[in-house]
Amino acid sequence: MCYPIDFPLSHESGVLMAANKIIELKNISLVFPGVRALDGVDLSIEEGEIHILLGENGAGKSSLVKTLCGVYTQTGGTMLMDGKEYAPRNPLTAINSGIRVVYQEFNLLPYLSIAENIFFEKLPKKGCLVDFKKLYSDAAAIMAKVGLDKVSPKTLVEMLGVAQMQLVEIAKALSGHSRILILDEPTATLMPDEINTLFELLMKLKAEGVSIIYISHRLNEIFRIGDRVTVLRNGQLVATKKASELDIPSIVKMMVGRNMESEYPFDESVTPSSPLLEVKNLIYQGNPHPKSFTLRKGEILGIAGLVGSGRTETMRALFGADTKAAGQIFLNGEELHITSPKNAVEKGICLLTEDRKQQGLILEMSCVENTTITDLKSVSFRGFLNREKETEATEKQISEMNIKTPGINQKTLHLSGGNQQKILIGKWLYRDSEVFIFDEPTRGIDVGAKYEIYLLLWKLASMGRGIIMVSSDLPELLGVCHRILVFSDGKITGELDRKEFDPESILKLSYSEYLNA
Amino acid sequence: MTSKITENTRWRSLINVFLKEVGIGVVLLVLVVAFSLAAPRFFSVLNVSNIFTQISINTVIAVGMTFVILLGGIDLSVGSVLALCSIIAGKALTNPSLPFGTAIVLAVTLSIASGMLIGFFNGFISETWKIHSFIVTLGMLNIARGLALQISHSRTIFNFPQIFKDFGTTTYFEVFPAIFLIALALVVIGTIILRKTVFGRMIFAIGNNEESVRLSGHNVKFYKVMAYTICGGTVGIATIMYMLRMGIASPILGVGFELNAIAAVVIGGTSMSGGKGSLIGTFLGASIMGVLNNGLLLIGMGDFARQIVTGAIIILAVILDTYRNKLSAKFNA
Amino acid sequence: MTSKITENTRWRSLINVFLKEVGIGVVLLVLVVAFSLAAPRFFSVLNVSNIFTQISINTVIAVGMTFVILLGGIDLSVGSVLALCSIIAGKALTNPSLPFGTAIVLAVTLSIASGMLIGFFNGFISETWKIHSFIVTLGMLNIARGLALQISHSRTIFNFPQIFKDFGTTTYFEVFPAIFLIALALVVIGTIILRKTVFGRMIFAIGNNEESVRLSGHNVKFYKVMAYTICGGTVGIATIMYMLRMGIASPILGVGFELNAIAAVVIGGTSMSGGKGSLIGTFLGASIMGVLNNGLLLIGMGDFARQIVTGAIIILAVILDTYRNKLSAKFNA
Amino acid sequence: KDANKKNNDDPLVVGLIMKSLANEFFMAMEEGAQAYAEKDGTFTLKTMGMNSETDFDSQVNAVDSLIIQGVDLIVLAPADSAGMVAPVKRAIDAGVTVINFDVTLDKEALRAAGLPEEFLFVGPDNTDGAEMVGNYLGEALGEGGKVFILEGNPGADNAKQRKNGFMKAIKTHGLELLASNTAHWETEEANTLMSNLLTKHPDVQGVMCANDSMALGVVRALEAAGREDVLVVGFDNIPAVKELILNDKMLATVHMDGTEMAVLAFNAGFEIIEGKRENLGWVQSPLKLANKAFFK
Ligand SMILES: Nc1ncnc2c1ncn2[C@@H]1O[C@H](COP(=O)(O)OP(=O)(O)OP(=O)(O)O)[C@@H](O)[C@H]1O
Ligand SMILES: Nc1ncnc2c1ncn2[C@@H]1O[C@H](COP(=O)(O)OP(=O)(O)OP(=O)(O)O)[C@@H](O)[C@H]1O
Ligand SMILES: [Mg+2]
Ligand SMILES: [Mg+2]
Repeated sequence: MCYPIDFPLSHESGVLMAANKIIELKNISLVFPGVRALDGVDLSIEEGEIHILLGENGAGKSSLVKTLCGVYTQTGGTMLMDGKEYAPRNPLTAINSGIRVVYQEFNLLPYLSIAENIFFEKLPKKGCLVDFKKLYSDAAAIMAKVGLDKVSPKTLVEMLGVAQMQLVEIAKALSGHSRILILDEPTATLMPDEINTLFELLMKLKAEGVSIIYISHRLNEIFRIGDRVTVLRNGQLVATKKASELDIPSIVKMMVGRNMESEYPFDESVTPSSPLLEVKNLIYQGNPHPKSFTLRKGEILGIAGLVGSGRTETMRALFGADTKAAGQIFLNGEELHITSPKNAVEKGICLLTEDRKQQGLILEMSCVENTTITDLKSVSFRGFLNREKETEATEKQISEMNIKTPGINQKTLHLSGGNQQKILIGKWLYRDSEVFIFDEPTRGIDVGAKYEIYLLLWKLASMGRGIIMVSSDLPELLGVCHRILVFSDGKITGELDRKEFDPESILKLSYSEYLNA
Repeated sequence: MTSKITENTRWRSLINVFLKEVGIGVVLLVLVVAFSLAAPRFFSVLNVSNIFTQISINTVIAVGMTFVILLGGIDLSVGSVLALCSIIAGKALTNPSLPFGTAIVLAVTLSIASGMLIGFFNGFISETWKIHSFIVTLGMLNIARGLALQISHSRTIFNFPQIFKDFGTTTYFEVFPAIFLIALALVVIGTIILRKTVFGRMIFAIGNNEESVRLSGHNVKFYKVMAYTICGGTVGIATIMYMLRMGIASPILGVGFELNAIAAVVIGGTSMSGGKGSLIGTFLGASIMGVLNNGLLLIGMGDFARQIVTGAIIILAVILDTYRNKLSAKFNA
Repeated sequence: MTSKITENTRWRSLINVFLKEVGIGVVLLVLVVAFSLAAPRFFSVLNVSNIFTQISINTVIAVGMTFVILLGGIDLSVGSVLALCSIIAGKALTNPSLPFGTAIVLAVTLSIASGMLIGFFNGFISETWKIHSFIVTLGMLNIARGLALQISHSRTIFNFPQIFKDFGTTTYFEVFPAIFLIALALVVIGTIILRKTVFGRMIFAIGNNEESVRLSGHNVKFYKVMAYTICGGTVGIATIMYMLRMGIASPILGVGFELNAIAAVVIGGTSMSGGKGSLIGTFLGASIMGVLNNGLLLIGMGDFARQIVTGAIIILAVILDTYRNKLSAKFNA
Repeated sequence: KDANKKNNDDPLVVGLIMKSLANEFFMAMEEGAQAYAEKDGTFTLKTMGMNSETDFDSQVNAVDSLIIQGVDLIVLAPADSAGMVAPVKRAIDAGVTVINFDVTLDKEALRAAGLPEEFLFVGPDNTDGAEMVGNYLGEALGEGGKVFILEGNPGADNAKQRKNGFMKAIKTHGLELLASNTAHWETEEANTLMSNLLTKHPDVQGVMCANDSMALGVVRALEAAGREDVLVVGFDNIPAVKELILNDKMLATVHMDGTEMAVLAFNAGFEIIEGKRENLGWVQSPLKLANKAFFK
């Protein structure tokens, strides 16, 4: 049940070679205002290994990576590359030393083409002009490698969905020669198929002698590709071990420092009751296929689908986020006419967006301001804010959700990805709604926190709220939902009840429209 | 423990305020001390009162401009709008068929209302079609100026009621001119709005990440249009202050006021890309510009050199600001 | 299959270019047709040649401005810098101890070099201390103007070599003035740089997402400073064109040129927040402004009304642009 | 007020407030006045200009700052004839003698401020000057001659007066006014405007420019269009027009000597301070027609 889509890869290419250390980190520390992100970490990366970096949200994984590639400079400790001192001053030094990174957050250029994005580090030149012919053909080749073959290399990145953007990021990292490839949660938005393509690619690179540092919160991936595993906790090194010596429970224990019984909670006692939200023939601009579905009180409705299958778009249409949608929406039997997010929120529907950086948080503002923004009425009187109420509300939210932050006035920009995600969820929990739409709510969240979020979903369900959960993490959907809708190419192609849950049939439904075409 | 955190936070925030806003105040202080030493009459009651008068109008416009810049917008039309409002208010004020009192009330009302209306247009157009306010207000700059010239037949209006002009030259406690007190009041009211109200919070939030605010269920357009309307309203108030001070209304006044106001806002530490800033800063920024202009004149610097120095100081003040920011970041570490 | 995609893409990109750049051309066309009907002499060889002359200087400045705006920056100093460059070049050009040829070469070199130097300063300051270019160039606006006045003692420089002035009034094929051909050449060269070279792609990329360009290991500061330097350089060229056209150099010229240039760039579809735009658009934008100014006069509109209409059309053109964008998005959907 | 009173032995302090020094007319005046003060040696001179022609505020600030500096005499070329009355009143109330020169203060505004309508004015009559050069053009063209007027900044007093003068000349000589537009005192704008007007009215025979900077642009436009038959007159006599007049590119301009005017104003001021004169009346500074003969 836990790892239903495991396509084991042959491990023969992963035979450990003579341990030739490329990179050695010794006693690395990194201090930010009010935060000790790294605290005396030792790490060595061997040639041709896939080294998995694990840890809770805010454990310091991304910080470690950014130190390695010159974005941050460590406040203590030394780094060696090939036995020689390595002190990258900026990303360029790192790139020149053969380190390539797919960062956790996207760094794409929306108005440039995919091809230009991929080869952006070094555009091919003919004389003093860019050689566009070569650019496009080279790009097409790399795009095929990462499974991004349905789009033209000339497409502007702004037109792509999140998952496709992720693939472009990966393609970008593969564009030049690399000795060390670092991937910070590359699979957070990918579907099994794309993940398989990616893993095959990684194994190939590994066979070519490239070392890979791989960060993920999807623990099952460790055993598919990992050679060694390093676990961080609170900025400190817990241990580095061979993947073959580990199993999930022991990893989880290393990460969170305690045992966890089950990965997914499912409470049989909470049963969906009367219909809460009925969507009838919803269509929106750019998608002519009418969609109908019903969400009941106390139900967690999962939405599965491949990249760009229109899940996010549908949810946004429902929420009134984009240009007008048509169709009927009933809440508790009453027809709603949603024209804007304000409208939707007032009626009791909320949407947690998949892109926390652009659409979710106000990064430059504090935890308080981000938390209370959904319901400023409750913390104000006649338009005047009540700072104490705000503080109280935020502190409650932070302690309930176990958010790691030096204080409620910390800018959310300085929180780790996972903790940012928790603030984002927190802000919607702060304003109680009837329908919660969560788009990729566990993206970039560690196991412990994921579990907490599932519990939260269940708590909401038990209170009679309706929950829609869009996720690209199929095990998660199978684990926590009452029902799953499957999207394929902008249509709803299936609906499964919990007892019919079966990864294979969901995948089949996900692909159905693409296969017909 | 909570209380300890709170107290700690309070201290920190005090020191932060100091670094943030009083920081630019240090530049002001240095200028004041330097000029006091260099020009004996600089620090006289009369001159200080003069400076207060001279910064009042810019301060008021800059208050409105701060709202717009906090949103990441800009308003280039303020100078022309001032001219247009002055013509409208001037016509009301000198209307012979109205008793003085009525004429004054009408003039004030019309000036503020016209300012707000134009501000509303600026905001509405730029929000409805998602056009950068730079270009909308650039267009409005021309429209308002043309209208002012057309309506007034390019004639200066004067002959304001004596009581009106007298109030314009009233000084309280020998050093606080009436129009300066109006400016101060607006700074205070504006600060309260920005810091303590939901509206103010929205302005900051939108300046930081508009999309996120929209998706949090707020009517972003409303708040943005409101900010432009407020900016227009402050221009309407500034117009009355101008008329009080100068005793005239003219279609050619206010040229370049937009740049002065923007300079005051930015020297005051408000970020041009929005989301960060304060009105105290804006006030200090306007003061720096006023002190500079007055002081350099008093020490006898030539016009051209003064222009060069003013330009250099605008840049330098903002450069210094970046160091202050770094200091403040270090302190928070 | 690849070839099919490529061909398809080519068509699409052609239609896109049409929608994107020729789109604003439609506005231009409408204006031209309307004026041709309303003012009989509008479409005469002489008048077209006039318009070409009149848009040349704005076009060249706007070309440089496009580079800066594509980065999300702005350059308010261009008008003052034009004045300063003209004084420097004017002094060289009228230096009696130099032979004509040398004087002309020296003047051109000095003008462009000074422009580039100031542009470099603008970029360097704004990049080193991370200050918004609006404020840096606002400061520079004052500095350059003050310097120009100081150096020239506010005297107009004239008495340029006859050969220089003659070139300024040369017209090829009866309709293409020499300075217009210079402007066209700069538009073409600029377009090639922006579209085809690594440097150009960097400009776009930085305007899109500076941080990501930095993370890709590029020296963002270098490219940004270069863009400002280019902008300064085009101002240097525009200065020479101005001197060719007017036969004088003066410290008070160029007031408000920055707003005209920015208007041309924005009407031409370049986004004020950077990353999106084209020089063909900029050229069409400058043309619209020139045609408007010329045509409205020819149909006999008064000065003030002309100012109002110009302001309104700036806004309208950009509003229309948003519809074109929507159309283009629909087509691409 | 007593603080402003000086010992009788101290030399007088004179503040000269002009319009924008960016205008070369005022720059020349400033230099001339400084030279005069140095030679004269009986008074100290402080000169001030505005940032730009329309920057009326800075002139008000300048008056206020001179009051604070305790000058004895302020010589002022008002940027706005009505608006500057109030600061003038403030200065007078503070015991400073004020001489109005270059542009007259508005009579109605003077009266409203409780100052005499015939407050002393030192300077030329812009209207007369414009009429004089306009008449010269009218004589050259003969009755029915077709002309343009290029106006100065709308709203500026001297721009209005010069236009009025031109209009009088047009009436006197029965000229036909084809167009009257503003080019905001600027060369480039005048050039653009002129070439556009030429398209519209190719039959034009003469152009009256409210200042010489605009005349420069007009002459260039005529050169570019290859028109040698159009006569141009200007105002101010800036150095650049001498050659144009000598080469028949321009017909004439109005010569106004800024230094002379400033000196007249200083002396009138000293006389008033010494009690030899009342602050009333008009000290006319001469305007000369600058045609080819003038420069030879
Ligand atoms: N620029 C910064 N300024 C201040 N604090 C920072 C900054 N970057 C990271 N931190 C802090 O450093 C700690 C480690 O963050 P990091 O992003 O490395 O975590 P992570 O292990 O990648 O977590 P996640 O799985 O949530 O992405 C966090 O507590 C975070 O708040
Ligand atoms: N195969 C495809 N190739 C390129 N674009 C696609 C493809 N399928 C869908 N799209 C585009 O993707 C968008 C739908 O994405 P949406 O974000 O709604 O989907 P999603 O299921 O949430 O996927 P994601 O995992 O990307 O979030 C549409 O704009 C559609 O045009
Ligand atoms: Mg991370
Ligand atoms: Mg999605």
